[in-house]
Amino acid sequence: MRIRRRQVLSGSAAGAVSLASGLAAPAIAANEPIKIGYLPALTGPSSSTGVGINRGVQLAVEDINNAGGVNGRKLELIVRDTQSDPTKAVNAVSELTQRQKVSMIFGPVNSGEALAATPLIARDKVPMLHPCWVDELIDVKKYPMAFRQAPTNSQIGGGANHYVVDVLKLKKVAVISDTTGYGTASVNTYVPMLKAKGADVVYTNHIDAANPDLKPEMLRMQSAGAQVIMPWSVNAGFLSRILNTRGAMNWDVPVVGQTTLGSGQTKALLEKPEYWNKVYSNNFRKCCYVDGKLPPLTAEYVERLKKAKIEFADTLLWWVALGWDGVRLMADVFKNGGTKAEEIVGYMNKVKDWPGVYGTVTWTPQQHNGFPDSEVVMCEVNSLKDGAFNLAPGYAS
Amino acid sequence: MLQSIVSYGLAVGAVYALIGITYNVMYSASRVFSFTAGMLGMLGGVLGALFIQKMGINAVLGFVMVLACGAVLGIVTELLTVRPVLKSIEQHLYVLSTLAFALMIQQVTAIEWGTEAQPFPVLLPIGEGWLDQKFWLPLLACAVTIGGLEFLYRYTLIGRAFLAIAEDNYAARALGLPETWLRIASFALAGMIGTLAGFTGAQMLLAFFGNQSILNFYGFVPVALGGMGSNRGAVIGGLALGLFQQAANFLVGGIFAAVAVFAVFIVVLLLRPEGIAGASTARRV
Amino acid sequence: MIMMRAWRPAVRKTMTHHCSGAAPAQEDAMSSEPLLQVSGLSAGYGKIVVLRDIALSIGAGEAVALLGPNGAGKTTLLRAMSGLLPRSGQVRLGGQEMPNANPRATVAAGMAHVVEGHRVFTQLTCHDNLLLAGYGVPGAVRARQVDEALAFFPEIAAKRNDKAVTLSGGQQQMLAVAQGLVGKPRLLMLDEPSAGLSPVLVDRVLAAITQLRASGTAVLLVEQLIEKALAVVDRVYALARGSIVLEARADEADLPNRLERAYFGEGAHAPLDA
Amino acid sequence: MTEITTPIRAGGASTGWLGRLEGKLSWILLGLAGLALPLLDDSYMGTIATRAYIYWVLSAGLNLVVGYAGQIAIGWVSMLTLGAYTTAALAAGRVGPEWPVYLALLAGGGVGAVFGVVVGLPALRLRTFYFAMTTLGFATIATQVALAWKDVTGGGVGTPGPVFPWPFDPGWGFYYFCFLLAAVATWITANIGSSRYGRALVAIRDAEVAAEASGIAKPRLLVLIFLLAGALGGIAGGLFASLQSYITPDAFTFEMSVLFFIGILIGGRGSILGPALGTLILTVLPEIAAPLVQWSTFLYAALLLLIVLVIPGGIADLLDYRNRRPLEQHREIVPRPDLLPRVLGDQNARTLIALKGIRLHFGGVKAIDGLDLEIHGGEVHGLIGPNGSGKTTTLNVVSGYYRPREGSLRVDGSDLPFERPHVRAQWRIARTFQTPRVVGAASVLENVMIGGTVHGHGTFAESMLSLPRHRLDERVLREAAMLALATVGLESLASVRADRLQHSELRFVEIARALVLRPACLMLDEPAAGLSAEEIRRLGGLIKAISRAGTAVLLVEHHADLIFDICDRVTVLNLGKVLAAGTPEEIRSHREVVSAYLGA
Repeated sequence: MRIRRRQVLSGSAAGAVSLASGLAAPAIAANEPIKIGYLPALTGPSSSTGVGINRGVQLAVEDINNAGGVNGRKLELIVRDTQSDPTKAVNAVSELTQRQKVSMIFGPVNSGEALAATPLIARDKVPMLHPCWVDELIDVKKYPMAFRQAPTNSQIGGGANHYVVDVLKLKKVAVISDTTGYGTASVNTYVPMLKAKGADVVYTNHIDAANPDLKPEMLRMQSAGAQVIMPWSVNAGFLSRILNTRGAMNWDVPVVGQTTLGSGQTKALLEKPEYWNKVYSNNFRKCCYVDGKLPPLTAEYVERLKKAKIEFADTLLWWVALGWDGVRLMADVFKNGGTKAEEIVGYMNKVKDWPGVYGTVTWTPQQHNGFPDSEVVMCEVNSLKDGAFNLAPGYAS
Repeated sequence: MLQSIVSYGLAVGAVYALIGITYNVMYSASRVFSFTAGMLGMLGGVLGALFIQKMGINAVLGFVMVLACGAVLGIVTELLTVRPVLKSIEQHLYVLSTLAFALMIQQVTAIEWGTEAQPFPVLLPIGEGWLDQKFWLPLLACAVTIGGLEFLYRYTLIGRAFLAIAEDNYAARALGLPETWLRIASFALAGMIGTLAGFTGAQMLLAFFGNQSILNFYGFVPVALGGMGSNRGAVIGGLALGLFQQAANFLVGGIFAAVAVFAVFIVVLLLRPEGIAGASTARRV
Repeated sequence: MIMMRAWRPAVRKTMTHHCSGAAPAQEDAMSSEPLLQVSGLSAGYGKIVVLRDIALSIGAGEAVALLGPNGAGKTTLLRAMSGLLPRSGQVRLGGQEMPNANPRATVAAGMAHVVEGHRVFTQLTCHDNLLLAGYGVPGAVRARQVDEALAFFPEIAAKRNDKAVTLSGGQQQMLAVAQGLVGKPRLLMLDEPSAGLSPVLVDRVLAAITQLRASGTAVLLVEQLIEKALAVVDRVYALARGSIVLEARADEADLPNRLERAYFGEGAHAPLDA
Repeated sequence: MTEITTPIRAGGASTGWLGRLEGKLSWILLGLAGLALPLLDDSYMGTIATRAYIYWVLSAGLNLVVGYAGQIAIGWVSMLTLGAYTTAALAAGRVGPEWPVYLALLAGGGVGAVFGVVVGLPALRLRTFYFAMTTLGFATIATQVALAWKDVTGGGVGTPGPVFPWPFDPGWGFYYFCFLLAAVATWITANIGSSRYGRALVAIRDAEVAAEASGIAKPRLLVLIFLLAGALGGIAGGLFASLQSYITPDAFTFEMSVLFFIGILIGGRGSILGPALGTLILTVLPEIAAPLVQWSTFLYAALLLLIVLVIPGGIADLLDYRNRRPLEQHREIVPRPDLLPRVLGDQNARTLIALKGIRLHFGGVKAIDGLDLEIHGGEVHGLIGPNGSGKTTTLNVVSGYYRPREGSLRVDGSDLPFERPHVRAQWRIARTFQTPRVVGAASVLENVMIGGTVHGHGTFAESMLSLPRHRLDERVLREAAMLALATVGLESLASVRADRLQHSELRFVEIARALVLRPACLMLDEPAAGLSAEEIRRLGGLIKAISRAGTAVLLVEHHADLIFDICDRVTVLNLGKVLAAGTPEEIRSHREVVSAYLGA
């Protein structure tokens, strides 16, 4: 996967189209491309999510431009790879907002970079669309121009907690995470939520993901009487060690948690395929199979992806869908609202039930978290097919 | 729980010990501590997974190829980062030259292999639970290495030549021993031992580019504890470190185990900067 | 100042005289180039030039002592000749040019250098120490040559399987000399073999030189104990201030006085008073 | 007198003036560029420049540790971490009440200073690789603690960085704040670098033993430097936290540490301008070379390797065209002993150094076995004997490198403590070394000035801020050093890098360095080795003149003719004992001495 930074998308077909419309002589300003600042982490230690999302983003931009762009204007994606490094993200923000004068910013994907970039983007008064889940990123007062198309960590945790407590009906829970910002934040948020739901959190810890042996942790969980393990991490190595240790201990306990539990990388690291049984990860209703079938809009999208020969072996459907939705959502905003900051925000504040492949989005002036609780679900990870999973047992179809 | 501490502690300790021996073998021949020790350990896992898992090469052949790559890297280390620095006045710059080389290799690995940990194939599907190969393979490798080194040093002329240049480089040169050649050979040997450590430990540590910095540090602790140049010290220090780390993992858990190891390392260094077998510096003027 | 100036050429004259006297005699005897021929050799450490334009020669089977006060450059000269220290100038052994700064090739060509301070490998056995000295020798011959070297020192032979660290200083020195013999050198260079030894042991070590000479090996001996050295060698060179200041036969009657003058300088008071 | 002083001072001043102009010119240009940058109204450039200034605040301090003191502190990013979290946590009120932001920044500097010393302490005892590992280990601990100590640091979620109020509010205000602090950091580190403290650091790096003999106490000096470097690192951390707007542990990468390090090395060791440029370039470069961004770590590492192997001198060396001008080929050292009274001052009180019953063993070997020796002011005392007879060992006992098992060492009747070599300079005991120990990378003048370190009165803080006492110290010392150089006949080489000198000239540089101390006692260890006959003659004249000016000279020498020419007394050692003592004539005719020399 090689992506040049500041890659400007201009397919030959798109070029021809704009040339043709140029001959039709509309106003020059109206013909300028709309700039979207894009801050994925395409390299560096936690880049697999970014790489997945990027496939959806690139395809969406290509499709929109091929179809003539937005109101005759092409989308121009200004890509700055943050390399999973917050300092790079900070540098990139000032380039995108000040020098490139982008209309909108999509990203960053990773929490460390998103936390650092958001206040700066807000200061420069550029509207932004978040694919990142960290709760702190959305704050209508502090960041009135920031919107989220994805669930928050609270929603993600709420979904998992709901499944553990209400569906599986297990009360004694072990909650662990790695030591990253994402992991620690998750545990800190979810444990009180679990307790509020009446669960008994018998064990909680942050574990260095580089620690090769998780047996001590697992034994402590076991002796604390845990009936279910909820690991919060995006580190496939860490998660697979939990599953491997569970298997080696013959401990028949369900594992419920973050989506990476179901990633191909986690699967590849399992010592035995059956260690993937009784593992339930977060997912999103629109990206899950019900009775072996995806929802119609999603099925159509998967066909489009297959035609474009997008790889699924190492990524997940919802990652690609998230990127795809983000670009299409922004394109709709430009088309219907405009490209000035006030126009964008004004329009976004009124978006209602926008139909995405990844999820339905609704924003109000008071609420910039747009993802509905009802679409946060759990899935059976061992049912992975084409980057998507079966809904976990217990969810009504 | 005790069983887990012991089996796991010894296995990971054996990997640390082997990396410690890697440091020592290079140090004996050149008086250089090389940051490439951890790199070799990391590559042992990555190359093993690449050859056997990805390219589907036969396990035995793959293993030999990994060791060969280690030897080549050892030789390159000597030629590129050690020899030019030893010639210059500021010899301590080897710290930077070897670090730079190790970082370069690490970055290439991160880009070409990826930054995610990847699985290492099960080579010998015998034994379950505590008898799993991931526990005994590093110990076996450690035993074979220390036995092999003992054999080399005791029963072969070239081994005794290694000991000779380690003890008195000047006298060895005066006797006509091929010092340069022996230094290259020792770096090649260290390369093989380092990759052996990574290869046999990769079931536990996975094929992961980030293992480099971990092994660099945890492999050096046994050297600092056992006294530089002492392979037996490194083995004892490595196994002790593995057990200590594992015990700390159980008792305090999480990231505090790492902090505990660092704290012990620094305290021991401050109290006994020369290691246990160290001698005080003689006249300076 | 005048006397100082006068003094230096005077030494050179002595030297020239002896060289021109001795060299033809040797040529007559051997009718070819001597075993070792050093000419125009200069060497030093970094910027410090220790040796300037050294010339000397040693015949086959001849024992020669290299004398001189501290700091004159004797050890430096041996190092430069054996390649442990880079040099400029020529060193020829048996008509063949010795490579610069390559001790391994020098040893292989038949020039062995036993360095100062009985530096044997203390963690190895005596036997292993000697085997290492024969590193360049084919394996089949090596064991035999080690035995032959041990034959010179029965007390070492008796301890051949002990670690060298258990040896006394004198025994370590014998072991070091024996190391020099393993490769059957044509020229053996010994750097202060007597240092730190008791008189009895000094005699034992130096006696080996007589034996060697008898067996046809040439010896270059650096020694502080001049009288003992003179007893076992044919000829002496004296080195002072980085140059050869004297060359003489060992049995010359006036030698001690000449050496004294060569070391201290005859015009010692001259420089400031002038 | 005036005739003598004028050329000497002119020579010293002209190089200094030229050098200062060159240095200042670059700084003025850099400063103007920095001040004018906001005119471009490109806040992207502003962000990058602000980042470069912040990194430089840290690197300016680290430069003293790495470039001057030669300590390989690889993990200095830990100071950035500490400062960032301290400032952020205090300003956000995570510990106690909310602190005013500027006060919180100061606290960040304070925490950095404390931990700078804690991390630096091992450098006093550990060799290079161990120290490098220790700093790396500490950097890891700092990150681990930041992750674990959630109440203060926010753990992995992090914490918002401080926002500085007007006039240094985010944007160009903050830009100017960082610019100002970078300028201050540059100014104080440059002051230190060019002070006796900076010279002492370089001396410790390249000639530790000579530094000690000149009265430089390594532990104290290094602690001060680590304190300063830690404080600057901590302040840089506070600024960094503000620039980042939000800090998480993953912002403090090892790659950053490597970047600081390369910036300094690429700039050149012992320079301020070079590392400043290096840091600037390395911060800006990745922004320009965008397609290579994925390979940046690789390129940094390759650059590091290249610098170490190919251009160890860095940019500073490339800019230093003055030292590439060829030197005159046939130089002659013409000492001017007539200047000695001015160099040495009034030496009416003739010092007497007395060693009594000194015994010293190395393992089982008796190196000195009951030695009595008296060295008188105004005399040259020769010490001769075969190798291993204990001559240099005797020197080292007086210099404080060895503690004898028995015996006493008195200077004018009061006990001189054994060991503690760095106090010798306070007793005005100076020495030279068998192989000259000079700082090759420093100028001849600076080398000589090292010898006068103990005559300075200004404190570290005064030097840092270039207060009057510091400037007076510098002027006096510079003049004294020029005078000493003129005395040994090397004033024309004052501004030349010492490693370009010939061996014989280095011997005289060492003597000049010793003279700057105005020694009551001067010990010379084989000063004639490697000199030509003519040079030895001149050396003899100089040594004799030094003694006649009142200094006690102890001369260890193999050149017998020199000994017999200039010594007033000669002591002959053999096997650690006095074999004979007397006038040169007595010794010259002493049979035992002759035979000891001849080994009969």
